[in-house]
Amino acid sequence: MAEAKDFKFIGSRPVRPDGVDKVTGRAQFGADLNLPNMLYGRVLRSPHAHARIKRVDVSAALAMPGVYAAISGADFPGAKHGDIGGEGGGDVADVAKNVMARDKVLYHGHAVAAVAATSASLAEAALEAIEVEYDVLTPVLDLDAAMAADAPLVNENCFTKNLPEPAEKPSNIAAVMNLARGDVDEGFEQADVIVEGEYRIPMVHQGYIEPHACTATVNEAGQATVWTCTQGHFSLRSQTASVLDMGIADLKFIASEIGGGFGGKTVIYLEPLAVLLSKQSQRPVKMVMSREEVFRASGPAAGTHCRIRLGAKKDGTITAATAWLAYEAGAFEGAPMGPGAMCVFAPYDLENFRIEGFDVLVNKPKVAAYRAPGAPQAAHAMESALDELARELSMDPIDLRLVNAAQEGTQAAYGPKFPAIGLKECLEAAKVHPNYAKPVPEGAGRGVAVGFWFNAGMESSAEVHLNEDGTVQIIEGNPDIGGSRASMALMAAETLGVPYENIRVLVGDTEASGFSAVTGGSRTTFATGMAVIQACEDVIAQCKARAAATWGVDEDQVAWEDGQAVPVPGVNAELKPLSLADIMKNAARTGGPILGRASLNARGAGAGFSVNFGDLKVDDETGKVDVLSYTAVQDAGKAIHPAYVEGQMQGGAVQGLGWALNEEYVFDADGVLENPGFLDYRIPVASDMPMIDTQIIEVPNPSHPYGVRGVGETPLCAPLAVAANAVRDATGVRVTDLPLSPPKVLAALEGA
Amino acid sequence: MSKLHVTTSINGDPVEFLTAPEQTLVDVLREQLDLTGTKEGCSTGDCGACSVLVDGRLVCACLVLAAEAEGAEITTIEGIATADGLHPIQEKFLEHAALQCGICTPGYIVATKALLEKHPEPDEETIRYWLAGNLCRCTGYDKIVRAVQDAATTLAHEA
Amino acid sequence: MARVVFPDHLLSVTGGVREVEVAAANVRDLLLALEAQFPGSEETLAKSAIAIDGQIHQDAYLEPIGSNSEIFFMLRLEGG
Amino acid sequence: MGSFAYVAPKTVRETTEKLAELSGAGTPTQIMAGGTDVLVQLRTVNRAARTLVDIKGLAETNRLDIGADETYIGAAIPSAVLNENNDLKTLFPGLTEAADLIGSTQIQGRASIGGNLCNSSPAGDSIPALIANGAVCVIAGPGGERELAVEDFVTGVGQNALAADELLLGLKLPNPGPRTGDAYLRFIPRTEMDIAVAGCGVRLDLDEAGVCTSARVGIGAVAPTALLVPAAAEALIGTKVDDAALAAAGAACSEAASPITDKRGTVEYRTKVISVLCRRAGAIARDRAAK
Repeated sequence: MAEAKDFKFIGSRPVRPDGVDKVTGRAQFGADLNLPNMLYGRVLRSPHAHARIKRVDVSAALAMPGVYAAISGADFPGAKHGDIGGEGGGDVADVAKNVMARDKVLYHGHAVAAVAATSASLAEAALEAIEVEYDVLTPVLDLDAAMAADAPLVNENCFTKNLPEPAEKPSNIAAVMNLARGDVDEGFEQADVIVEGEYRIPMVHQGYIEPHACTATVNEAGQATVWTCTQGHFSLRSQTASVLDMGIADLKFIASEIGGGFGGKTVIYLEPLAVLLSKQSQRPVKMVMSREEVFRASGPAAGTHCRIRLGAKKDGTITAATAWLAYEAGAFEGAPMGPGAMCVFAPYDLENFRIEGFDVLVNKPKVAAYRAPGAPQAAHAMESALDELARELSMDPIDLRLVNAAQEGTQAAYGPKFPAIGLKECLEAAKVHPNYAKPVPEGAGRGVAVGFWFNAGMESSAEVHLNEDGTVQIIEGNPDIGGSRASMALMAAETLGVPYENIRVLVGDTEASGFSAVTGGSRTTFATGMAVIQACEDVIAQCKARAAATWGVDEDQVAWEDGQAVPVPGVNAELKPLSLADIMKNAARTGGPILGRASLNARGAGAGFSVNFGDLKVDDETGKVDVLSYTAVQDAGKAIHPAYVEGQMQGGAVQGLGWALNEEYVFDADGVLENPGFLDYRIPVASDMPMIDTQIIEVPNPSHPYGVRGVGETPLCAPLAVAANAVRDATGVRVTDLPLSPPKVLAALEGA
Repeated sequence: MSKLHVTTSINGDPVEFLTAPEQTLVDVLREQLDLTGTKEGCSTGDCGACSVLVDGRLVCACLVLAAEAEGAEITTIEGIATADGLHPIQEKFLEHAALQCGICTPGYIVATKALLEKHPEPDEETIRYWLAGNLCRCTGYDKIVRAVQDAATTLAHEA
Repeated sequence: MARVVFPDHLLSVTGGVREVEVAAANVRDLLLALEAQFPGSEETLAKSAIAIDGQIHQDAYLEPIGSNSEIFFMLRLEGG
Repeated sequence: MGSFAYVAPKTVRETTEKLAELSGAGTPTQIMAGGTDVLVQLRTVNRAARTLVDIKGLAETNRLDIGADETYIGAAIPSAVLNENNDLKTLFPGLTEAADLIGSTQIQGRASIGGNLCNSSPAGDSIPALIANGAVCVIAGPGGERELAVEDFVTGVGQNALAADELLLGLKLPNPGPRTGDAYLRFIPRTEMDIAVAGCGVRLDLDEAGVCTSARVGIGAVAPTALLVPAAAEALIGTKVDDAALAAAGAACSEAASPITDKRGTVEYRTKVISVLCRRAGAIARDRAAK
């Protein structure tokens, strides 16, 4: 248990060890690699949202001058079933068919063929020479329509999983899920007040500024090296190996710096194509998605249709709660309805509840994770309903949540009892926060909401090498999206007791570092940090042994304090303490280089709670919503580098506000995305936002040496409902659907 | 398709290159001159990751034809730091953790340099509207604005 | 005897049984015991996440189980 | 597929001759100034090869001339440059505001009013403001120059009155009187970076008693082209431009609008918001005139 001792390095705000390269333009991102003899790859994408492929002929393209490779679905090994491994989500066959269509195209933009040529323009021209014959089918685009019994089928062999009786008829509902406890009807009987709400959210995108990009080169022995911008090069390597039926040893994945991912870069899109094109041409192949391709054909977040019903006593105690949560999966099953169903009531101590989740196929891109996948949509519904409940009971929204808040020992809605968690502390802190005391400005409204995510553990490896002068090199396998190299160096400095400036951190490729799961699931600082700490402890053990050898004493007579080996009290006091530098000076004679290592499957990831509130103003003549102020309170367990914890809270808040106010996929009747660009897919710009005030709460996670909880995903969960509740407070009208776009808000105001 | 010969200056060094008429400046910088510090997020002038200075004027390199660089003075992120170290703007972005993934940072630093040359002590609104063309998805903009304010104060003292 | 609870979506492998009591020293023994009681269940249960007295484990195998532990099988979690 | 070419003539004569030669040979041609519309379209909706004729090198397209009663603005001057000219901003606050709204700082470093007008998008921000200010287009062709009122310049979505061998040199605007005010407002969902859902430019003159003696109202993004709305002007003339008059002018704008529903806005929404913008822009123009 991390006693609340004051730390020497942890909690400080040093400059990140990789910072200089990022502010000078030297840092290499996915598209920054140019190799001699390199070809440029381009993908031919389906012009139909739903069609059978009758024939694909790339021969004319291959015959064009400057074109050295051309592939289609036929060039891929037969896709076999089984879990894809890593976090790609879903079945190998599905991921393989999403990387390149085989018998059917299932969304507009679905990859059908690809070429590699000596220039991008030649490759573009070659795409036009590829002949494809389609048998166009009716697309299924609307979530509710897709769930209807007679809906056209996205996949004729999709039978709903987890039904009490095996399904006889194929359906677009790929899976259902139920969680229940107690007697809901009884609970509603006892309720003094009942509120209900129905909420719809369209498909949105993570919006990372760097398009997917990779370069692959395959040598004559069939060994491939792939540079790619990814959240997890190990996971992408195993996915590529499955899809191409290659041995993992023949695939070396090098993670470039990554220009944002938020869950969307945990899945393969271009990598297998680049490897095949390079194998066919025996030349390096670089593939970079255009922004339009990123919107049409990467992994957006699921659109949803949710219904919530809550019953409560006059004192606010919730006696019954039901949730009906339908999630778009896109072209292949795998919508995050499971996590969504497990999160919807998780922050609350409920006796009687029933949750139904639906994973529904539609002819849209296959969804991928987006920061606490499934939770923001569910939280928007629940926290909006809670806001209405607070109004019915004329209770302060924070007080209503305090009455029902989960705490240590609460039986979570998703099953187990909670260990130590910080929701109540966050609610109490928000209640007394100076911004909460400030009056709501004229014409504005205030919204409050709670966010929750489980946070993941999973596998990590780390090595800590001592250089000859006692400085420290960390090697670990997690791409650094949000400053994690700095956190690793801080945890190593704290454990070893040596200055942060003496520590360098390398994100090793798949040949240089041990296996590590993705940078995602808010796990990196928690799990990889734990491996770095254990590797440092391994180094300390070896240093103590070296000191014992140097002093001629037993190892247990040596202690480690403030970065030095010191004799334990009672042992010969004049022995001079030995620093890392001293020990390394003598290392050759006492046993050679010193290298600590650790690999683990991190246990005990601590749940992350947040409470957000914000004041938003509505122009009642145009329906436009402006954010005046925003405050995020979140439990980080222990903030290793507070600036980057604040950064996660601020970035998540603004992504959430963008999701709430302006972001949506607009499809036409044929399933073609109408706004595949940053002009009309409107993410917040600098002038849209106020400063985002943050307060970090620290309820230590007992399972981490320094009390760390993941912080990366919880920030996205609350803002959607904060915006919806603030607009309700400002206008007196509840707009249940997102985004709260000016036309929708104005129509609601005029309808009221 | 005959290429055009362009003579220009990049970060103070004379540079010559051949370009196709429709090729953009960002394309030539990144794919021919290996100046990959200028990033490409959208190629339609909506994200600002490819911000450069052309004759001191802040522009998107994806919306400038490489041919238009003829006789111009181009400044890219690679030209901001000098032999005696990082520019104060670069230092403040690091100090304030005003970047997380860093893909937007080169564009932000060039845009901030242009801002502070025109508005030495900008208020928050001026900073946010000037930088509205630089999209960032990780930070939520808060620490970027604070880093720019701090850089302005530092530069004002040095001036 | 530890109390073991199955969520709805796993009832198909336990023949509709929602809760059982099982004596097991660790997860490995638990899965073997459940396989004996519900033939064919091991493959699915081994892939599920499992919470032991509040701690969620993705790939549990050797984790100890107390005499009155509370065990919940759960959906495998992913992150973004 | 033909191939791309890029030419940067130095004089008007050289340009019109080149345009005539290219159009005579049937070579697809596109004039560009800042290129912030041209290059985006080149990458997305219209990738066909063509000869790009860059007119940024001509004196006439870069000349900014504030005369006694008339101002000439070169077609290729970037809006950032216009907004650094304080005299221009004092004379035409509405027009320079419109220019300042076109895209980001980076876009304004290149984008010109002439380019915005020649792109002839229904939602072009400068066009309603140019119409309100009674701008006149100065067009050069092989046969010499001609002039055309800006409200007649745009003829359809993405179409204008330029012949294949003509180019827009610049715009002439009558200078404001002592008690003239102009303003431009647009509606966008964010605070920056969007294409106008609706836009309205108002210019009016007041007499000493604050009564409106003349007015011009231009609206954008609510019809295939930006429109001059005489009825809105009449609703202001003879009044003190009070709320009632502004409301009538707003209603006239809604009446004149024939918007579409697209990913940026619905018919109902645009019809409502154009009247709000007219009211608000009219009030700003009135206050500027009264100053």
